[in-house]
Amino acid sequence: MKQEPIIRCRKLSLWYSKTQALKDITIDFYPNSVNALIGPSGCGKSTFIKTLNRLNDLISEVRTEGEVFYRNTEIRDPGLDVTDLRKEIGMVFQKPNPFPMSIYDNIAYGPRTHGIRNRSELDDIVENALKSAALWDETSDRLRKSAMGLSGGQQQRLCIARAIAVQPQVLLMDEPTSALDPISTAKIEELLSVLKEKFTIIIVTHNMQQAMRSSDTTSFFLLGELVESGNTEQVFSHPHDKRTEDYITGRFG
Amino acid sequence: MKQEPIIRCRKLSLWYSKTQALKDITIDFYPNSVNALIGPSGCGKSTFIKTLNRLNDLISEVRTEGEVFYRNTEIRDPGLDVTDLRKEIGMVFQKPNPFPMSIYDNIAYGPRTHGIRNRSELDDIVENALKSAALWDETSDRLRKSAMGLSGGQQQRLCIARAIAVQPQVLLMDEPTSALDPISTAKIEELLSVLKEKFTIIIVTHNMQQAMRSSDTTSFFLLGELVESGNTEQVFSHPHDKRTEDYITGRFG
Amino acid sequence: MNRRQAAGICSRILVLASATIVIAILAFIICEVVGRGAGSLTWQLISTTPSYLNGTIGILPDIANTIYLLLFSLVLALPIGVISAIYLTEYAHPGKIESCIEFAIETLSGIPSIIYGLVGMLVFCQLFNFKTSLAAGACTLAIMNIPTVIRTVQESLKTVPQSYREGALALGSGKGHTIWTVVLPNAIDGIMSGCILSAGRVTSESAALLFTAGFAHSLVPLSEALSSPGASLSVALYVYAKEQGEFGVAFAIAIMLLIITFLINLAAMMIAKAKKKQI
Amino acid sequence: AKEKASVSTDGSTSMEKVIGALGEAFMNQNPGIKFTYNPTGSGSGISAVKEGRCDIGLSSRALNDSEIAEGLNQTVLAYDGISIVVNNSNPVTGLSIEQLALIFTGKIANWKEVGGNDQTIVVIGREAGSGTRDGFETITGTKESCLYRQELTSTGDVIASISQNPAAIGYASLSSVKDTVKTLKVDGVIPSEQSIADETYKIQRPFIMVTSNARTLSPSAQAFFDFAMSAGTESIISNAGAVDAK
Amino acid sequence: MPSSKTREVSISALLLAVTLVCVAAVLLITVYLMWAGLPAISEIGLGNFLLGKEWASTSSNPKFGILPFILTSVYGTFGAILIGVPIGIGAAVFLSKIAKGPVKRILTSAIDILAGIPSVIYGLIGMLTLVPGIRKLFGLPDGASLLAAIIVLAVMILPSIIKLSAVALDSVPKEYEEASLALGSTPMEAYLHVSIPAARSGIIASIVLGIGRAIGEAMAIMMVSGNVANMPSLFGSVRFLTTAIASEMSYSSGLQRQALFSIALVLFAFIMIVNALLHLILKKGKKHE
Ligand SMILES: Nc1ncnc2c1ncn2[C@@H]1O[C@H](COP(=O)(O)OP(=O)(O)OP(=O)(O)O)[C@@H](O)[C@H]1O
Ligand SMILES: Nc1ncnc2c1ncn2[C@@H]1O[C@H](COP(=O)(O)OP(=O)(O)OP(=O)(O)O)[C@@H](O)[C@H]1O
Ligand SMILES: [Mg+2]
Ligand SMILES: [Mg+2]
Repeated sequence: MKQEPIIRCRKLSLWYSKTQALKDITIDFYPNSVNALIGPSGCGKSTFIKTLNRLNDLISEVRTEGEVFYRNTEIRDPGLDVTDLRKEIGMVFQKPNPFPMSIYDNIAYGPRTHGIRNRSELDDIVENALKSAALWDETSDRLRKSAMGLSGGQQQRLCIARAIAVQPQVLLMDEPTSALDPISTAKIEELLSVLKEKFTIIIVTHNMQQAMRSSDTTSFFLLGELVESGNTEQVFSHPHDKRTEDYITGRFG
Repeated sequence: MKQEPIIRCRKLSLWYSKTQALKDITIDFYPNSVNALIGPSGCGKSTFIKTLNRLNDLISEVRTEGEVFYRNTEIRDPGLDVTDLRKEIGMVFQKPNPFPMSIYDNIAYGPRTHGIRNRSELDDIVENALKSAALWDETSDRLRKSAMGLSGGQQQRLCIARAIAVQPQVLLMDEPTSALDPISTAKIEELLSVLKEKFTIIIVTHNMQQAMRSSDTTSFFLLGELVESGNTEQVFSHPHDKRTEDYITGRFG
Repeated sequence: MNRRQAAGICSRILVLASATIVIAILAFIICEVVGRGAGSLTWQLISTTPSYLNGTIGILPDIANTIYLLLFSLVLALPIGVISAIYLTEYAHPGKIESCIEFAIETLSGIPSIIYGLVGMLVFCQLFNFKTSLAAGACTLAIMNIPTVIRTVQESLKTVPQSYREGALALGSGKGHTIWTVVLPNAIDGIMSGCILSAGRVTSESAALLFTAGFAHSLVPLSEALSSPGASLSVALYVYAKEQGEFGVAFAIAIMLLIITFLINLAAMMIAKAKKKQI
Repeated sequence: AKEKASVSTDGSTSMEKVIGALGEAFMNQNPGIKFTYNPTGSGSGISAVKEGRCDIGLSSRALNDSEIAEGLNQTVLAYDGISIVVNNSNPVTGLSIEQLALIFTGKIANWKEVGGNDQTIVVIGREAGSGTRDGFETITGTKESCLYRQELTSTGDVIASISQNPAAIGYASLSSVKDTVKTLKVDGVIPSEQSIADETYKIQRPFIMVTSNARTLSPSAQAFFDFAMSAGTESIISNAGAVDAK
Repeated sequence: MPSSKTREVSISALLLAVTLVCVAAVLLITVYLMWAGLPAISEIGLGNFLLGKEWASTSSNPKFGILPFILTSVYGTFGAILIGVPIGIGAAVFLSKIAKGPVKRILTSAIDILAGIPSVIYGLIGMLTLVPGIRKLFGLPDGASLLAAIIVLAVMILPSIIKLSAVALDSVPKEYEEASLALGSTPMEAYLHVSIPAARSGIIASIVLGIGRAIGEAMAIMMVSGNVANMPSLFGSVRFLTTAIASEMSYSSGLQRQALFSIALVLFAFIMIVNALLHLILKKGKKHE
């Protein structure tokens, strides 16, 4: 493999109080790739990506073991400044969740939080982020209108733009299209291939076709275990594991 | 076609206040068959089957057009006694919804509502319904216990038994297995082939494999339209419509 | 330390201080009340009627009056409140009449008790000729409590899963039957918390009762209670503190009222817990 | 059901002790009669009699001419002394009626002018309509010219406020004054049963029973009326802190 | 037997009839207050009544101007809001977002108990501790004042502000906070910049409700405000609309009594305005969702 991994995960286990949700996950993610995580409901995909930006901290009684590195930073380090980490590792959620404010304020929220107050600087950031998320054309004339007035697909792209605006290195996406119609889904899948030029993308999806179409690597989770992980084409055409095969042929899930 | 259809639907359209959710649906259902309805989320499957037992009445601002006949009764007739209709056309929902009462009382609820008070008669009905739903062996010794203590799969079979207990002619099922584990799903799929000897079954499902495995006919809905409807084998092997093909091969949804 | 961290610490302190103030206020009130009243809270006080001849004070009649007021006002407010809640959540479609009713309920719950007292006096004491009596007080309190009952029962009706209703309707059960057999049994908690909250209001109310139920301290049997004037515990507290300067007695009553408030909250919490378990 | 014979009285809050004690004694003698007293205030007591809402009205001030013209009758039951009270820490022990008038109208504003500490005087009184206030202002000739710092609605409040404030002065019914505050001599006389009865203590007012000419009293109400006015009730009235008028 | 349809319709009509009791009650209250309150206003004259600066109801040349009461009520309410709202919102943020486990339970019960304490107790404690406290703290001859009333009112409206604001904050979708955190904000920044603005309408509703409570309170402030019909000043003795009614009602007669009902009518008008405001806010909030 050509480069250093940007995220390196070794024997990561996670418990919600007593139940174990992740079991000895070992996996690497490389820069400028789209990495799909698949698996049936409840297998721990969301749990896994939320450990990468420490959003699991919100839940009391979460305990982890193992090692997770972002470049040279141990993500699990209790002394780590999580706000810095989250600046580097952005996230887009399953349900589009724009803030109930204007489109402009949504995008500017992150930069403002990180101390950018200069008006023209913010204007630039907003414009660039919206352009990167392929939303500029649709919204440039209504930046001051509430983001709640956008369609679901637009809202989701807004959330992507919002995440981009703080210039992260990694973008986590938790089923970003599962609440969207086919056309919006296609638009976002298109976007992925553009975004990966700048970011590393880790995307959870229920839709096998989506994983096949748009990812470079695919990892299959089952009951908290990482069953199989590798090049997408290879995983779908020649799965090593019987359980992977059963899942991708729709025998369960 | 050997028999008279039991449900006959002609150019049925439906609006939620201003948005049209069903467009000119024309379809027949024949007795003693299992009929699968498939389609992506939001395409109107639930809306369609809820018009068949007038459960859409619960929502104000619903307006329908067209004709829907159950045998010789116009279902849309505002003067129709819906309680009679619903006695003939039972329904099972996506999430198991037993009442918070004993197993016995759950099953006896329908018959009691329709005036049966005699104790031994009720006992018989409960026993037969539970047997038909393949639940008798698991529950015969705990009929007086709360139904909420059953597992998800058992609860769903209880709901089937509860629907059967009023001796309907048609059974509507809205994604009855989507909240269940694979084993419970298999049990209920098994049940379908037994139940169709007595009832006409209309089942909504997200799971293409399920439709293939257990239905006689399949109808594909998209954005409120009935795109294609016919013999299950034929729909899956030689879909007439490009959109059907796209959907069943997982190109969207 | 940069500006962002400073702002973070400041807001944290402010929020924490606010919460502390709330606890401190309660602690202060409890200490004051208990400190000033504990000495006077004797069994004799609770179990006797006052005597002017002997110069002794007893609050037994006031306790009895409070219970009478509770009973009478609930008997009136409960059925009306529950029925209204059922109508509003289960039957009403958004329309002119409904928004009228909604507005009326909000208005009723916002009217200050002194106005209830005045109108209660005009309507119940004078127009209906109940005189100054527990009946007039109870009627006034009932109207005050109807919005509370409606709202709590409505809340509870809303938490009854829609799937129960759908399940029953899909079996061919009529709407009324569905509500009676499936919905209401699952809203018992709301009805009970409605009762409890009303009870809280009845025990703590004073302004509305002064003008309608008066403040006599004589012990009457249930059969005559409706037509007699009488002070509830809160009114007695007011009278003993203000008219007679008997602060010890007043604070002793205050201790009792605090205990009642505490018990009422405990009961409401237990009901909420039981409901949570059930779901 | 047959109603129990009853007497209802309604009115002055200052008369609570006197009338409560009389009522209790009356009921002890006549177990068949129910006595009720509704302490609503002199004004409401008077209008209650007028409107027939009670048998006997109670007032701690004499009826005025228009009320008598409306057909109401008054019978003096007892006299009540109005004590002038100050905080226990106040060194002043007595004032003259003139000094009182000057203090309550704001012309004397500091305690040192009447031999006390250098403190602004805080004048505390009762609300308009109160019988105690009416009595006090009438006797000191300060009607409508008093400048109060607080107008409280009950005797208890007045006493409590004065006990909390070293600079306060106020008035309250003799029967309600306890040792939480200090009673002043007025013109050198301390209020007592003796000094009220012989009228050497000037600030006093009548407790009256009001009846209506338009209605005759019911037998039970008449019985109470007679009982209250009988000679045997002297000790009851004086135990309640008032001075018998008979 | 009637068809199920007619049965359902008649049940619905029956229930509606009972529900209309609320509407009837509001109408009754309105009509009676007008009936009792209008005569005096017409006799005194609306201008003299509302704008008159002097209230001397029992003097031989009676004056019935209630401007002092109106202003006192307005200032008192405003002051209580000024003190109560920041503390209330702060405590609501703590309760809804930060407190967990036993701390949350204790705080919740504390708020419930504060809400349930009879107002007479607040008044009593205010009279015995707050009033002397103010006197000593500010070196005044007497502590019974508008300030004392404001503090008592602020404490009394705290529970309802906290409870309603906390409910509004609770119902802010968790996704907003998650999104904010995922962008690298601290939790506190998420609450201040996202949760509170998102819960705006609920919080404003709680404030308006607090205003209603404060305007309507009588028993507690009567004991701490000195109760003289002065034009309001922070350290002066003042009388509110409510206390004006409560203090004279029992001794009143004739025009004085009617005027007291007129004050009640004015108070009612204030409350109706506040209610209408609340109604609008809640309705707008619902539309926003
Ligand atoms: N806050 C929590 N507390 C306790 N258990 C949790 C919590 N969140 C998730 N779990 C459990 O952890 C397991 C993994 O959940 P997770 O949400 O990661 O699954 P998922 O793969 O994302 O599923 P889906 O596809 O439905 O989103 C599940 O069994 C779930 O019940
Ligand atoms: N009560 C309602 N009011 C307004 N629109 C509604 C209502 N219920 C459903 N709809 C809309 O009607 C359309 C069809 O919804 P329906 O629930 O029938 O879809 P579905 O095919 O059952 O989807 P799913 O697979 O997610 O259950 C959707 O666009 C939905 O948003
Ligand atoms: Mg997930
Ligand atoms: Mg559906």
